[in-house]
Amino acid sequence: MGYRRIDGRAPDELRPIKMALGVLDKADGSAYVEQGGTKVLVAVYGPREVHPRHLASPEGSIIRCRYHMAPFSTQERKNPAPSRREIELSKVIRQALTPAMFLELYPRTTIDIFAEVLQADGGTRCACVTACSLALADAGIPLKGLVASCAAGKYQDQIMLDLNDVEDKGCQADLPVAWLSTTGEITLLQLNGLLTEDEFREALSLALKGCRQIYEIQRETLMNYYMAPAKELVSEVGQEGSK
Amino acid sequence: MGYRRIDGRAPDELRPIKMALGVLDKADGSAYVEQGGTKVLVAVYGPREVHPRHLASPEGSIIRCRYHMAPFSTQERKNPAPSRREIELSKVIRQALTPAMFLELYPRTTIDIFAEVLQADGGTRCACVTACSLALADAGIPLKGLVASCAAGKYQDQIMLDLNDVEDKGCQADLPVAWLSTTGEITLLQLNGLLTEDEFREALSLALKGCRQIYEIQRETLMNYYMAPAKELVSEVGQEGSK
Amino acid sequence: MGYRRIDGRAPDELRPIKMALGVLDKADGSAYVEQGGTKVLVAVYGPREVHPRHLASPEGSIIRCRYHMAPFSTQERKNPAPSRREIELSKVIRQALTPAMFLELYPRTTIDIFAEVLQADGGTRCACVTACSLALADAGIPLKGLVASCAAGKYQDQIMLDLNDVEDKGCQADLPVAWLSTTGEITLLQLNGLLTEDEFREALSLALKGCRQIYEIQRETLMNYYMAPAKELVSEVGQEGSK
Amino acid sequence: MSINVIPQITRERILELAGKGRRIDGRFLYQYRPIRIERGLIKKADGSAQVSIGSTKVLVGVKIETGEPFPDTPDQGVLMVNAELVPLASPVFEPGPPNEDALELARVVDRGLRESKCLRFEDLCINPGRKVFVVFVDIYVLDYDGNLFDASALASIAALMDTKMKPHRIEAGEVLWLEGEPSPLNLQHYPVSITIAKAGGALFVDPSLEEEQSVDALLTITMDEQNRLCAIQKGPGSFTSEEVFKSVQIAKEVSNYLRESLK
Amino acid sequence: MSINVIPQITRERILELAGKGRRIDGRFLYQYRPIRIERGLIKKADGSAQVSIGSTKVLVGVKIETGEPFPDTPDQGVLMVNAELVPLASPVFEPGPPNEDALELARVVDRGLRESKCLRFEDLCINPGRKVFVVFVDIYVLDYDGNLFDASALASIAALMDTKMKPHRIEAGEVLWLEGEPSPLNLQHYPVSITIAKAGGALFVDPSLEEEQSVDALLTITMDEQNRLCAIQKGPGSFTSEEVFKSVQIAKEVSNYLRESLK
Amino acid sequence: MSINVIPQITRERILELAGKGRRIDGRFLYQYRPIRIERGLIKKADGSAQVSIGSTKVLVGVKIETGEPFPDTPDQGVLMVNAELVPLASPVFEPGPPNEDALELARVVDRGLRESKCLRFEDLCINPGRKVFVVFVDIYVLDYDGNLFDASALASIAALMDTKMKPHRIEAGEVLWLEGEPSPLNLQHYPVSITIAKAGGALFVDPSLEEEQSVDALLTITMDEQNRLCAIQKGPGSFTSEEVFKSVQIAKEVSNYLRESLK
Repeated sequence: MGYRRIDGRAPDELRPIKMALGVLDKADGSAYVEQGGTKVLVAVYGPREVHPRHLASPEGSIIRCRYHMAPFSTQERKNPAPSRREIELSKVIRQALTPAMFLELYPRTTIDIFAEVLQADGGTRCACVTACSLALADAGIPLKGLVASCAAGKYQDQIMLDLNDVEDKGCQADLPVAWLSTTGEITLLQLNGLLTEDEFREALSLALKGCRQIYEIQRETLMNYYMAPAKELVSEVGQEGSK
Repeated sequence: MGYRRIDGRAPDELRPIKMALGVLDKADGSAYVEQGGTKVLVAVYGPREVHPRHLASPEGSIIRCRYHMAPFSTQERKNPAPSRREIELSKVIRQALTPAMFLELYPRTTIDIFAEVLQADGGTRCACVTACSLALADAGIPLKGLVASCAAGKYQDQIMLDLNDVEDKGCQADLPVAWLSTTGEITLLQLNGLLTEDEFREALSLALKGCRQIYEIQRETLMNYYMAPAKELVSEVGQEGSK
Repeated sequence: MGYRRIDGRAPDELRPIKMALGVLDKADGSAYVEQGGTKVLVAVYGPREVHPRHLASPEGSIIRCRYHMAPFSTQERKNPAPSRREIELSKVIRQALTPAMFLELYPRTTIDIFAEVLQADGGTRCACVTACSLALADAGIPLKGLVASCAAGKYQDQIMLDLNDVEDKGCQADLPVAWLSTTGEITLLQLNGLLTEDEFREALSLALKGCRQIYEIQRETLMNYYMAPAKELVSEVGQEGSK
Repeated sequence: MSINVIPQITRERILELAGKGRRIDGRFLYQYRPIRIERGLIKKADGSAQVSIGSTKVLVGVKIETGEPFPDTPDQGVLMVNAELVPLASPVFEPGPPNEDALELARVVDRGLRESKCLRFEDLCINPGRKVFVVFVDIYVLDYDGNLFDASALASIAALMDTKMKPHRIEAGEVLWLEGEPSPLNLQHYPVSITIAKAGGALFVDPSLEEEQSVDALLTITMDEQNRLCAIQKGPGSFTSEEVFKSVQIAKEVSNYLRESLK
Repeated sequence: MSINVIPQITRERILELAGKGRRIDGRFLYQYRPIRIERGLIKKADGSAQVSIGSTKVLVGVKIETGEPFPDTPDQGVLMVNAELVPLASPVFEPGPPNEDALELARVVDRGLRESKCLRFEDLCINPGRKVFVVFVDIYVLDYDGNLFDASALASIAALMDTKMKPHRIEAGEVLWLEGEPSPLNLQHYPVSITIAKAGGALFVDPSLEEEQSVDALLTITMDEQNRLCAIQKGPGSFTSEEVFKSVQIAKEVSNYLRESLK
Repeated sequence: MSINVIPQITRERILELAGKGRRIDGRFLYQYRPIRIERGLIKKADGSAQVSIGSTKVLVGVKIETGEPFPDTPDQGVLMVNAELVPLASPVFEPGPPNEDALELARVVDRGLRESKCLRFEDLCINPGRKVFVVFVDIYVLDYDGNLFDASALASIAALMDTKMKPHRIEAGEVLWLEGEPSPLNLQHYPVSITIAKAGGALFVDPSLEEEQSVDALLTITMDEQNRLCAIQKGPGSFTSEEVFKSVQIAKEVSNYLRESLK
């Protein structure tokens, strides 16, 4: 048995993951993702009319995305007004999803994606991308593939997968990645921290490996949902299932 | 002679009231109400075009209402930006007036009601409702009846009518009420404080008694105004007149 | 030799001035003005479509003007959100330029003027007016004449021209003036400070003298620019040239 | 909440049925939709509860931090109630600062908690006039199918019941945190909200979204466990005083049922 | 203030009459509309005055509180002038934070009060660099029929003349409030504003709303009782320097009349 | 940045040329437009630099003031990076608070400076937990012709290299300013940003505005002088992992050239 992390995981091991679809009544599509202590909820509305109208495009749908943290999601209460970080991540998440979409199908409409972090325990943007992709599917919006997302990072000089909050706060580098299932392309890539080129290669490969595992859970969740489309069905995938 | 209050009133006695109509030049309708130390001024504009247009309704007029306190109206200077309390009361006042109006008469228009508290000495929302109703009449907007408003409350274990600022700040409960003259229905009802069911019955009955007295002054003011429509005519009703 | 100021100038002497046209690539017109340590940059966009549309006028172009200070332009870092002073000066500068324009030529359009203070060393609003007028000319917008602007003031009981930052901060009165070259009319006039009527006459005359000198530099700059329209051509006018 | 999305025929049906003492979803007049309360979902909060009333879903998190007291109550803790109508909850909610509906919701829940004196505010003082505990109650509306007042009030008191503080002592105007298990807040009272709709001459409780948008008037009454009234808020429409008194009777009956659900 | 509500024919008539030295409402060129000043209407304020000039009506309240000095004048009190173009005053005023017109109004009145040194700011210091008296002058425009500058400046100085402070002593950087009657502020100067319009080659004072929207140019001059200029603000349009100097002469004549109205 | 102003034919030409390893303005794939750096233009700032990359022009000013540290790093100075997309720089920039593009720009530059540890933050502490030096880096975009990330990052590090502080000593938690000449900040590292565009199967650097709006994807890599990666930001579009690794190689090559321009 090799290096073990503060929560007992191996360096290349995901935290336990739960996913659920169709968890909200009013939204056109919705999904819930739990990854370790991180809990996110996503709703999709659309395609629908754009207000104000001058934002509409004759060439296709516009995508609006909001990443937002609940005031009680963090250690210190978070002011509910959007922070600079939340505004940046809203854009980054939108750009992670757009490559998977056929925007030209719905000219003059908007697809609105609302991602709420209910509890923040590291990796919230990735969990949101994973959940957004499921919620889009649940809304019946055609996708080129599912987008699965996971971060790798460097903590205590070790490259590891899917940092939790403690690792995240003390990390030397954080590398969130999103991956489009059908093409294998990277649709989200950020680096926050210092990595040598070799470390970067290692971390990116590890993150992509995590994305592929998360994609498998997404697929399983969708299949279960469509085979038995009962509300609040949850595919639980513990430590074993995530390897 | 029974219980006397800090300002010498009996428990069921209103403060001296003054009302005036047509006090502003530019507004379509306006009214001024003084109730004890509370002084409020209301202007009505409309029915007029709505901007932005998408707010307009083909089914009738929309009502917009703003309750606002002048910075010098309170003991400590009030920041002129609308507080959470002012935004709530704007909605409550709008809902107190709406049942008296024939909105379907003016499709695609707005009726804008601006209520300014010039001096706050307790009971400002009620004085505003009373004044709004007069200003709407002055603007020539057809009404199902006048809306008269008054609060009752519990202060030093005694149920009493029309609390002044000192009573208001120290009160155990405050129950503002508005009453539509033609149907006798209650169009505003809020409770802030703790009342037993019996106390609530007593307070509500007392408040409604106050509303009826205020309605009499409204009616008198309107009659005087239309019989002798000189500007700034004021119907003064002192302690005697208000019983 | 008479009274000499802290920077060695005579009371009626301008600071060294540099002007340049067409300094920005994307703007329809642009100009840069340096007056002593004051450095301002102006861009003009338009005539162009107005958004939101209801602001457009069938009778002519509307003018929008923004005077803004860079956060690093002042001694203490300036918050980039527009201050009350910047909002007032935006209006005053717009009103200084409007008398020089033929607004009726471009109905339903807007002409947008953006003035940025890169370094503030006294006299920024005047330098902006001077630069705006050049940028409008550079944008090919027909003008009734150039608007040249300069302040006079009272510092240590002496009336003097074109206060620098030290004089400005310690001055007893500041009198910014703008002057329309073809009619000789005053299009900007503000007084901040205390002046007797005689002092006011003296200061206004001095400021107008300064405006005329600045106009000469504007004219020279324009002529050089149109004769040899290379980018970033700068007419330097030192202490000699400005008399 | 401003857009009318209910077809005219549904509205008429709701009014017509109410006149006969019936509801469009088959409920009795004084019957709530199924209520489900889950506590402790949010470990990062000091207390939390998610309440569903039918499809309406509200999540409330409680955080206790330190801050300054209000100038007029220098020796009492502070209660801050905030409500977010999160845009994922409804096609008519929009991102942005709380609008009048969100502010009203927060203020009505606040009044119920504050006036019922469910918290002992004097126990939350650290250094009079300078430092007190601030209890943040954050209402997060996740799915909006009507009757936000009752769901939010219920979730708020449930979250406060779930709230624990680490053991501490107050010494010389400072908090000393001690070893040991967190212990629950000491709640004095258990206010619940009952929203009553008026339609077709009848009164009924817990209006769903399509009922809310069809009825003549709405009234929300908050009551403690001793049937004392601690907050009232009339919404749209008007009531006779008899209807108000009858609503209080209904609230008395129904509030026990709601309070049961908290156990 | 941006919407043109004046018919073309009225505008032409105003210009034509001005050319003949006459006004559309029959006034002389240098005549103000009737001025009415009422003081002390707002007991909750430390001073207040309502000024009407014709149909234009402005209410000013003064509040004195304590606060921090500006860093560059640590031993002087602070003057804060704020203006609200309250939407009840005009169909073109809208709710919301002060726009450029409101900010300009506040800042021009502020300059007149500040530069005239009507208040002894050094007397308003409590603890240098830390605590001073802050004098809030809140301008509340209630009815807008033109010439807000003059009405607001007049109401502001009148409200300051009405302002009283409770007796107090400053000791060790703190205010000690004493027994006794409040006493008025000690004013040094009495600045008033005179707004001059230019139309059809003529200059006249106190433009009404329909004049304001018809004339070629506007100029506001603030003067103290010694005829010193303490603030100038040109509005729209342009003036020759002769017109400016003539405007100063007009202001000198008229300011005494305005200052009389303060007595 | 959201309006598409590039004609379809230009977009197609850009893609077609890229497929052949060529650029619409004749540049090689890994060639930057001409770079020009001017320092010290703003004497009121503690440091400043204006960088042009082709027609793109960015001015950065650095100000050092004192303020409070972040709670989680009480003994370190604070870096504050702010970006303004000033409306004079582009017909698509609008006045107002920073939008998502401006915030992203500021945050990506911030990450490059912060993670490279170019500043010794521990040297900027005055009084732990209470008072530290705050380094404001204000990015002012003056002309927008594409590739704001690289121009802003280059101007920021150049401005920090230009920054001087007056000699001072820290004693008992206060700054004592001494006599003498200002001396430059002690920089540890020199991060630069390289933006790589993907189009027609090719990768190239420094996209101009019309390229930016035509390409399939964008990636910005920030690297220090030891070729360590200190920030990455993918923009629109997607990359294979091979393309990402190749982009890192390109960045390594090109970053030396950019760093040369700083000398």
